[in-house]
Amino acid sequence: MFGDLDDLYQDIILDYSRNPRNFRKIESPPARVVEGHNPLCGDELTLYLLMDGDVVRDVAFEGAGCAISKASASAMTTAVKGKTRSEALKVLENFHDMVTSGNAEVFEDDKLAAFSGVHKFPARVKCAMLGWRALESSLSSTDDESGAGVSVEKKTITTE
Amino acid sequence: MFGDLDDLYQDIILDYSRNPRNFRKIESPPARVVEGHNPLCGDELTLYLLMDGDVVRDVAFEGAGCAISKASASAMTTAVKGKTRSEALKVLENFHDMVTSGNAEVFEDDKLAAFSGVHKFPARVKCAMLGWRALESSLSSTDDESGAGVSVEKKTITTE
Amino acid sequence: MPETTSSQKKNADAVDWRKLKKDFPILDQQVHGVPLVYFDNAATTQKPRAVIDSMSSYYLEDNSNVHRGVHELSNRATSAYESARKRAAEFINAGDTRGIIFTRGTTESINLVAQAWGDANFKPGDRILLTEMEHHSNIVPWQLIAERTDAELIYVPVTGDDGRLDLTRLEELLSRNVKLFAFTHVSNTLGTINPAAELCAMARKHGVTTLVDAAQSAGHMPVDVAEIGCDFLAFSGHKVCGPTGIGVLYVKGEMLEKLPPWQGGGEMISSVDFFKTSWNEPPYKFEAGTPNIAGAVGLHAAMDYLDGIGRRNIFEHDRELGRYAWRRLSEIPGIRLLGPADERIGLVSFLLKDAHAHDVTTFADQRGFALRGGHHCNQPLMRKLGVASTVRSSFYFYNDTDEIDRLVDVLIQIQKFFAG
Amino acid sequence: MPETTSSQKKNADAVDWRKLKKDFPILDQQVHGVPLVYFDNAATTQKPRAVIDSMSSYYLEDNSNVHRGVHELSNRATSAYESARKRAAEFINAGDTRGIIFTRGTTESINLVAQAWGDANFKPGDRILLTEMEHHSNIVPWQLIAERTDAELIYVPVTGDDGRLDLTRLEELLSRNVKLFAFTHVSNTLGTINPAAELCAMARKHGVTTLVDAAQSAGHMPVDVAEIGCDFLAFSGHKVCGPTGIGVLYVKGEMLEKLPPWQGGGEMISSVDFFKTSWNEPPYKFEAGTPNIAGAVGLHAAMDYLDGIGRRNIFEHDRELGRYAWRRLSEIPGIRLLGPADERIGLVSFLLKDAHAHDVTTFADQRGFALRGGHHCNQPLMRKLGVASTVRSSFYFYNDTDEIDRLVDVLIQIQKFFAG
Ligand SMILES: Cc1ncc(COP(=O)(O)O)c(C=O)c1O
Ligand SMILES: Cc1ncc(COP(=O)(O)O)c(C=O)c1O
Ligand code: FES
Ligand code: FES
Repeated sequence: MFGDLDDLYQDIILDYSRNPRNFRKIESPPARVVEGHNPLCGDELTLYLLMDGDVVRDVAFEGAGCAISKASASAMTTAVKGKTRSEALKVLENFHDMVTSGNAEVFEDDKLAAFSGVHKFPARVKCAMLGWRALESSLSSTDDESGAGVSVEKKTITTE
Repeated sequence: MFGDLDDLYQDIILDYSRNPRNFRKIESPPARVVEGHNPLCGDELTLYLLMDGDVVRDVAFEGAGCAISKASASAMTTAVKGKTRSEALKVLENFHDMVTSGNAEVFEDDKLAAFSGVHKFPARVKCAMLGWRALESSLSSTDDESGAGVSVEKKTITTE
Repeated sequence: MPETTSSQKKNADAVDWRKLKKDFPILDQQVHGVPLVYFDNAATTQKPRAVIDSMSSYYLEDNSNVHRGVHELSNRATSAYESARKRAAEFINAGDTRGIIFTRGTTESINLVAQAWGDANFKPGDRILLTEMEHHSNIVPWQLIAERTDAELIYVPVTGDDGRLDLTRLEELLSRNVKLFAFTHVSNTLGTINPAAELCAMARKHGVTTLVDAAQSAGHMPVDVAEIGCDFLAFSGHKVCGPTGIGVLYVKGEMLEKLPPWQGGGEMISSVDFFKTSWNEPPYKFEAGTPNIAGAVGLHAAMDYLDGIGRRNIFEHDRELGRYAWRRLSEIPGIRLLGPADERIGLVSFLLKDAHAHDVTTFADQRGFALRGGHHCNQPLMRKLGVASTVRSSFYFYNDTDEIDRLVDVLIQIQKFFAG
Repeated sequence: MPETTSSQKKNADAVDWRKLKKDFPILDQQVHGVPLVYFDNAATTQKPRAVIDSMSSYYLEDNSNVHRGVHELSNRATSAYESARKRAAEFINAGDTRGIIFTRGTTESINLVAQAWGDANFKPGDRILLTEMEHHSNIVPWQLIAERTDAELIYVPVTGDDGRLDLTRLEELLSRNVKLFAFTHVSNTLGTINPAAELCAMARKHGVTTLVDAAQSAGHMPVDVAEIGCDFLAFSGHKVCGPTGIGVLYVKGEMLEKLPPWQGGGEMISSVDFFKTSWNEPPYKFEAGTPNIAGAVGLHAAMDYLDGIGRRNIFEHDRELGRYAWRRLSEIPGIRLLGPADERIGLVSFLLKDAHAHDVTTFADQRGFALRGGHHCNQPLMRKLGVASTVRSSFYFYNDTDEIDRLVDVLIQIQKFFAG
């Protein structure tokens, strides 16, 4: 009914944005906290990441962004929970490839494939990547010895 | 033979430029000295002015400029010698009107009329005015009490 | 602020606005399979054919470098460039071409004042007064120079969603060791028209230098620097139907001599030595290097075009559209409209319930509407209003109420789509 | 410096130069009743139809503001602007678009480095090394920042009428607490081609930052920043067949992060508060306000056009013209030719006996020749050479030997006319 719009705003994306998943705080410490910021629109997203050694034990987010960013962050949290650091980064890489190329092959049978329509909207790729870039930044930081979470002040999400 | 060029480079102008009149120094003091500078080409002209009360007793110049500037400065020296300050300024005003408008009426039967062709060459009006502007600046300065000439360091000729 | 007299009203009614639209070839196109409706005029205006052709003709017939040449093309280029300057002086009633400096745009004009005048004039503890509704281009240059000179920024508050300056506080703010008051003539987010002449008069009373950001007013209403009484005024070519890459900084006569040079290079000098340089006269002193000659030619054509219609007529036309849009948009349940309900330019900023500004603009784009979503380079104001972004629909004389009606229909669809 | 190999030689011979001239409508006209011969290419080059049309098309079809919009036109404008940046990176082999900053031209590019980098890096007593053959645009910005920071200017001498840098002194000069060495790739008055890579290598050895003024080289020969090894390089659109109002500053990767912002405003920020701002990533950090979008589009078309011909071919063509002109002009009794007899670009500067440069250019103009007379924004050099002005005839690929023959005839006439 809406052409390209249907590709972008698939039902699952609308659902995830109206009812975001893992949309909550995780206490910090022990969680790491990263604030992602999209300079194009001014939207901000706070990501909470709780690691268990090399494994993502829990991940959640808060913030008021657009439908794409909320849905994508929701999908991200469900996709990486339980994954190791390097597995999570691999998913991120594939996700980025998909939203810039439109090729959803890797994600067949996966909810993440719903985001392949984003590639037709170059100005919205940053929206789809906001939560993921916050994750990337959080994964690359390390917990300090006391076990307290590392709080990265604010991370501007500039690369798509 | 040369169309507009003949209007610009009239015989008298060529003569005045090849054999400039009053092309010499006047000792200072008592003469006032002004350096005129045309920023468009970098040419510089030094004007020497010797007043006798309100009257131009002697006026001369030196410098390496284009044919128009040398001829015009030559003509200026012969035109204003013996004139009062205000008479000289009036000639200057008429001369400026002529080289910008082309109207040579005031100078009928006068060598200054030869410069009316300059108005067809707007980029050269500053050349024709260089010596005159130096004169204007010199006339507007005053000799100090000791009778020593006033040396205006350098005057940039910016207005046409 | 422009007054409407009945005779001028008649003029605006007499203009054939539909016919003018035909002067803009870009507007006659489909995007995503539907007709384009261009409602992003506050970001940049479209260009009439006369403007586009003027620049092509310049390059096809007269192109040369300016000022220092004596050959025919150089004479033509110089006179084209200088007559654009003369036209710009008329456009804002500057009286004198010496005070018309060509820059890249409003932003560069403001940076010139901040870095050249500001650097020479601000001392530690001096205050720079801005307003909370300034565009980033009228904030960041002052932050940079404030940091360099240890001056301090203070702000005239904005009252809230109805987006007016709180003028009750102005007198007191001006008396706090303020050196410069820089404010926008028209807000690019709220649509507010500030009483520029009144603000400048108050500043003058306190000996405060004034800069008016006319980016949003110059193409939309009569702008008269003599009437406003400001010391500096800036606007951009691309927002007045002219090309990108050209703008104007107006400097009042008495300021000109005191303004130090900013960029160094060709044209702005009188004489250069290896170790010492003397400056050319204004305005050349402030224009280093080869200027945007074709840009000035295009701007000249744009100013002719706008004044051919009459900026008062344009103002009235756009104001009607703004009021109409305000009324029609108010019908959408849960919409939040920002800025004053009247005394505004033809521009509306709003938020739909349940739909983020960027989702709205993406959706509307697919329906042919060019809207802008975001912070509109007004982040501090947005934070104050408690929003990250708004949707902005900004009109010009080639827009009409029919387009607004269609927009309202699409917005209602969008609202439903995202509310679910 | 470009080398001629026999295979490339063949390429230049294979180009149909006469046909290329037809791409420049402006050249097909009469001035003062005679055919125009445009020999003022060092001041600005003419524009091929493809460049003019690219900008018209942009305004007729795609015009919008860039970067922050999500609608169709804004996407098109953004991608046009950013693909011009990519093309500029290729044009000078910059590798990365992050180091391509769009400015108004060479002059603004140099001012950016002087005011942003220079201000942060020069300390009292530091030295800025220039050469005696620099254009005012590569002198005055350094004088201004030297005065602000109490740094000092020193100059690499020029040898004399044959116009080469005295490189025997360079090593010693570089060791005198020099922070930055800024030099022109090609002299706009002498035609000298400086060995840029060699100069940069020497500077690097002494830990000295380098800036290359490529205004006269970028459109006339292959320019490769990787090969040159400079930290900064600047050129202007209008001298490479592109429009006025656009130019490039190249910044080497490792310099980018250390370069503070210069102008403040829209686009260059990441986040703005009333009192604090964080910057966007390069190159956006250095581009405040609405850029010259159409200018970038035109520059893109110009770079495509030039590289379609091949800048090595252009270089060889122009060098042949330069050599031919030098030979023919030498026949005129009493003429004084400046600059090296070979290893030069297609440009000759000279003085006739008995005729002042401006009288020569005025006269030649009436015969259809666009020459430039004056100091060519090289006053300090002129003073050193003991002249106030020269006549300059500068060639491009659309010129030919026939035009030069006609010029020589006219110069002989002029000589006679003024000698009497
Ligand atoms: C060597 C050189 N440097 C710098 C410039 C200044 O270029 P622009 O005027 O385009 O800024 C020029 C052109 O006049 C030049 O020839
Ligand atoms: C109020 C206001 N000031 C300044 C600017 C900056 O203008 P420009 O980007 O043309 O420099 C704008 C436009 O975005 C504006 O709306
Ligand atoms: S619009 Fe802000 S993240 Fe999508
Ligand atoms: S060219 Fe210098 S004064 Fe005429």
